[in-house]
Amino acid sequence: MNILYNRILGGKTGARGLLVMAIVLLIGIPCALNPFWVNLVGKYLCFAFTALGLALLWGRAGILSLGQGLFFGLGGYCMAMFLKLEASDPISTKIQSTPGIPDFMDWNQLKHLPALWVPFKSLPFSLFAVVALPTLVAFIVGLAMFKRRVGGVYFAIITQALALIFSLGIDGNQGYTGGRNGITDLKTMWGWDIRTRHAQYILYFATCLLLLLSVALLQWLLSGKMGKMLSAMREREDRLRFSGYDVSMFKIFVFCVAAVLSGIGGALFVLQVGFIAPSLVGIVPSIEMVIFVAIGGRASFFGVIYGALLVNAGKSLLSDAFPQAWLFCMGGLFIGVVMLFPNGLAGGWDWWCKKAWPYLMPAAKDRSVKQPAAEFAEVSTKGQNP
Amino acid sequence: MIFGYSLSDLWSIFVMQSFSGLSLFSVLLLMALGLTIIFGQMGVVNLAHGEFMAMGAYTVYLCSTIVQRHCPSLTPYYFLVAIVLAFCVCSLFGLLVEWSLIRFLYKRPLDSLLATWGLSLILQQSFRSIFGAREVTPVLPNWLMGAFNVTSTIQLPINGVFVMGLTLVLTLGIWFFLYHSRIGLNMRATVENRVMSGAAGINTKLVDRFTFSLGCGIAGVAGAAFTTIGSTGPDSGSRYIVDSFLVVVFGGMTRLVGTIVSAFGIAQGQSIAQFFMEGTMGKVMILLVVVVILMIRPKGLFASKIRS
Amino acid sequence: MKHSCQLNYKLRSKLSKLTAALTLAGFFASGLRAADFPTGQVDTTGLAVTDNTITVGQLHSATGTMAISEAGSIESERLAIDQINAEGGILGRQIKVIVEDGASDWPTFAEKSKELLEEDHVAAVFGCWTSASRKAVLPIFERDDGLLYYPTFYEGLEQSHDVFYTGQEATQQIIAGLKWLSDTKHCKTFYLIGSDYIWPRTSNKIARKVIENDIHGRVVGEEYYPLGTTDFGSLINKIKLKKPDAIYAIVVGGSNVAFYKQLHAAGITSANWTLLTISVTEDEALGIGGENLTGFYSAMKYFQSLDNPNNKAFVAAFKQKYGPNSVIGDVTQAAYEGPWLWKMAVEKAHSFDVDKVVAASGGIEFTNAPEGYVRIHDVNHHLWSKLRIGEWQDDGQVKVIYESGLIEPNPFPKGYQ
Amino acid sequence: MSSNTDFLLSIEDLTVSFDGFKAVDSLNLYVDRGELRVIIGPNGAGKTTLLDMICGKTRPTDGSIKFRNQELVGKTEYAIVRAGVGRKFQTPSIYENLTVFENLEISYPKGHSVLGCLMFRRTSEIVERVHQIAEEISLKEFLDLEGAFLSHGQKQWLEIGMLLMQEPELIMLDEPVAGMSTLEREQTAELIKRICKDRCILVIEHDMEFVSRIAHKVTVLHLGKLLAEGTMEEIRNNPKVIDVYLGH
Repeated sequence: MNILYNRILGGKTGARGLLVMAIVLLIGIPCALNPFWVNLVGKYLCFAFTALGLALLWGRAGILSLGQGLFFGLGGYCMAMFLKLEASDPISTKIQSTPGIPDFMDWNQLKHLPALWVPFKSLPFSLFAVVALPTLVAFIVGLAMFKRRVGGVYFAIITQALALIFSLGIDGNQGYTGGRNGITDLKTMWGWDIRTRHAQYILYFATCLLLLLSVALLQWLLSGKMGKMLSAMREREDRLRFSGYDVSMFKIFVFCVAAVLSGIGGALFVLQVGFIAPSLVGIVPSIEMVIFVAIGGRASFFGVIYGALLVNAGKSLLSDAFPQAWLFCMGGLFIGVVMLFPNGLAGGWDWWCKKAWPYLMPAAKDRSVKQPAAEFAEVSTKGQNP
Repeated sequence: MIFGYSLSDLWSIFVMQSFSGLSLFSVLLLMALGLTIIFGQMGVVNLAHGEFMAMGAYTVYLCSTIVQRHCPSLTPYYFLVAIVLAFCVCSLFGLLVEWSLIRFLYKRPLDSLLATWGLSLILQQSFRSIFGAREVTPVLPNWLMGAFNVTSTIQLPINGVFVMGLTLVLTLGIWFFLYHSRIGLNMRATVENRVMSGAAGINTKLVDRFTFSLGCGIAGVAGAAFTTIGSTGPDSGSRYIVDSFLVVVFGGMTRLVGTIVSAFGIAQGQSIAQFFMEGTMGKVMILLVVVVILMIRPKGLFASKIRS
Repeated sequence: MKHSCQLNYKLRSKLSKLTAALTLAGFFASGLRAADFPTGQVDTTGLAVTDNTITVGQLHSATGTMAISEAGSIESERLAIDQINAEGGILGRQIKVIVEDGASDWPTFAEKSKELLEEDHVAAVFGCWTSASRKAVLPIFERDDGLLYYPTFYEGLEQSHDVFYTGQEATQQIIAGLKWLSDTKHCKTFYLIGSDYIWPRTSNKIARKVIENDIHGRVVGEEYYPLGTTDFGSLINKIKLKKPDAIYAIVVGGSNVAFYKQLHAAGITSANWTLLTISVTEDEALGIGGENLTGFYSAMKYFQSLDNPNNKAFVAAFKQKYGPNSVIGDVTQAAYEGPWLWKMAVEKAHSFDVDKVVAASGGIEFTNAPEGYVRIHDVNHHLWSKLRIGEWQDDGQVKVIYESGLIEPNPFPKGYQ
Repeated sequence: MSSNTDFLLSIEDLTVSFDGFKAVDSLNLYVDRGELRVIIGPNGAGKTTLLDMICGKTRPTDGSIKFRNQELVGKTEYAIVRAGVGRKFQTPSIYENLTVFENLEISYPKGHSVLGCLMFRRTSEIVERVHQIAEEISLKEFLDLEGAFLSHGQKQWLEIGMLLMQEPELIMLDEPVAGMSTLEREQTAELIKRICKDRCILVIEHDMEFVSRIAHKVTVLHLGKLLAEGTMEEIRNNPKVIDVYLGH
């Protein structure tokens, strides 16, 4: 029981954070917002999965990937392929010259379903692929890069190039991938209409639960030796190597975990939004995912989720009111956070708990000293510097 | 006769194909030069590099507009002045950026990468607000248009030749500057050992600032030169950036010769691939090859082996 | 709030049913007064209709890469709406517009369209430009039963209960143009070039069928380049090697300028080559520069230089509102038709309800269209329209040198797929 | 290439060149079990490069390094460590964000794979060992202190302690007393002598007084080559060494 509390819920602060987040996501948002906004928040939460992975990868392990969109896309496309096949039954596609295949294949004169698509007729396989494919790709990329000690800026740029190749590759093979338009018009999953309001609520709650589960999982991962390992790795990679660790394997592991989280986020995105397109997996979305993390506080799991929510909500609201201002705002946020608040929201919260609150409320001092948001405090960015 | 084409046909295609490879090479090199200097000398990844190029291009556009409005008779000459002006504008702006932003982030390369991305977003939107979303092209002097007719079948576009010449001049200039001038010596010394250089009386902060602004200025010249090839829009910069980075990373990032060789390799590869394949797949192929090679040789083609 | 309004409408609807039924029949399409069309009657599905206003949405990219292309559509739709309002509105109601920015990003388009339909309950949406954005919003319009007027010429292969396509579908734009090339220019070999996405690819597929089956010519090359490509050196060399009678180009966006500049520099000019494009309107010509296009041909349903009274009035109104230097391309004109076609359908249906508007739309004629005359197809929601071939002049305008008869829209062309 | 020997560490014909510059040039070096060998030499003699090659950080151009008759050249760093070689860096290199206890614990040779790390449990055996080592390096009172708050000398000791956790047979120390006070130097000398008992130690040091206190045998490197080898006394009187050290 104690182990459960300490390792999975992350002790007092972790448990409290989880509880607050659960209340906000599961009760607060569905009660306070109308269905349209709940669906939007659901969409933001899909990006929060990627942000969570980046918090682990960048915040905790010090590896910045600018290509997480690749994994988001892999997960998303796996899911979308299944849904598209289900939506393309021979009856609803009878207008096509080859009924029973997705519409864009028909437009591209494909006469048969490509072999690559065939396994995606099965839901279990597709769900397996949502997890397995990002892992596999991350493993191969990680093996090639980390074993040769590619890191830092090189890694960031090469992952960015990978995201570009992936989106160009999808663009260039539209008979097989739907090209620039992406895979659209997804309707049902095993006969269950995902477009109804009812379904969207269910998907929203499923997303929230999965997200909370992922946070707990990450907390468990890092509660033991692994957490110290990553902290040590960020700080003195060489030392660790000369303590007999194969550091690259740890990096690969972390990269794979981040990739899986991204993939799951992508799959949930497809379920909630109903389509996927290369514009969601290229360079720009990949780097936008990094800003969620930077704003939320790169090392804090809760921080990055709130970061993803806030930035996306800001984008939706601001771009309505002042379409021109959004890019200025986004750019300013990037610069401001990096220059002034490297620990983002979480850093601010930490400062509030540790310094401002006890200062303002001397009476509360005794309590607050014991319970600063340790999950924020644990990692500072000073270790980032190579 | 081969495949129904006469030998002279094939010969002229070969010549023109080599020319287009070379011309792409100079374009890539021009894009990458400023970036190499900044990255190689300072270790700063400037993701706003593309926007500096766009800024150079817009400078030319502005000059062109002014000349058209006030003294159209100067049209044949203004372009050369505009290039110099583009250099000045961009390097001044680079100076400002270094002073206000980059100098705080020297020890955090990943953060400088993010901050410059933020800068690029702001610049993009500024271009859009100032010049409009529409792509613009300056009115070019007539001597830049058209082609040299070498033979009746071989035509070499003048703008391509111009860009090549500019690249050559610029590359030689930078080479001379880095390896045969006092400031260049200081710059190289700072790269080798910052602390020592500081101790030896080199103002390393000044060197950094100068390097950054030089790199930005070169980006501006590149942007100005590209107005002869394509148009300029607010998001032109983001189109250049990935190509430039691949060239620089592929070349090993630190050395001029590496960048030159890698630009040459990528340009020839892409140009040949696109001749024998369809455009998109040619591009994807060359990107894949570069990334695979980078995975085998992560430090690029020309990384120098140094004693750690 | 909205729900209570809806109840109110329903109540009123019952009360006024009898009187309305008696008075409606005798009305013409102009000078309608709102009082004669009780709100509860013209809206039975909870749309944003009041006694004085009707709200519609406008969904284009005001920012991002597509902003350049979509600006014209935004402007002309506004112009049409303003003109309609000045004439007294629709069913006596002034049109209010909610403008949303799709930001050149397909997911944003989906999000914003959802907002327009589910939050704002707009009666119609004028918007989208790229196929990708239309594909992204289409499921939402179908699910929420919205109404979209889509202005761009596009690849066809689509027909939705909830969308009207005011631009041409591919066969309308392609077949007549290629036949003209074959008949008057005697072109038999073609080189097909496109940006790499669905519209150029699908269009070229249709073009290939036309070339091979109808005019018995030959395609000597077919190539696609990623959007944003600025290096066409290799392509130009291949064209020179293959020496086609005609180049058929569907290059779009930023690549356009580089493509035509490089053609020009490489000596491929109208002096000894024939080039027909279906992707260059006056908007694009502005960026490309007239000198790089001179003598090449574009196939469109509309050019700014069309000589008819409707167009003269339209161009004058447009320039008065947006400045004397503004240019008007094909899509801009098609976007202008959207609000007018909607107005006519609503007035025919005496209702804003989407299903009734759709049902009333078939066969509607728009005789005041700048392009001359168009008619909504009885079944497939596209427009009957003509095709014109324009020859580019130095000043970035065209001389119209050919005009076809009215062409029936055929989004699912048999034999061309 | 080279034959098996009784030596714990035998280095033969070792050469490395950086862009033509030979930092270490056909070096032969044999170290016995239980020996404490000090390597000295002027700056640029190739001392640190030598250690780099033994522990796998730098790959030699030529030659062989055998540890317990096992070839080390070509092995990865972690494999060399697992074979029983430990190394301390010139500047103290500890994990400043972790406590002294965690610093030592992480160096314990268990749970080094990803899976092992996830399954790792802090057993009483480990706790006991950490306490024992902490005692050895006189940091027992500081177990819960974060590494960042230790003094420079304590950091050096901690790093030595981290090596000891691995129970290596060969320990390499790069300038272990640099920046230490006289008292700390004495303590360090005692520490090194103590831990030398059941293993062999390679030390690089400049401080001759310290060297003479600990060294069993001294090797002098100059321009990547072996200049002299012998007891401290022999080295002191070696004219070549005097020439190198005083000749400039």
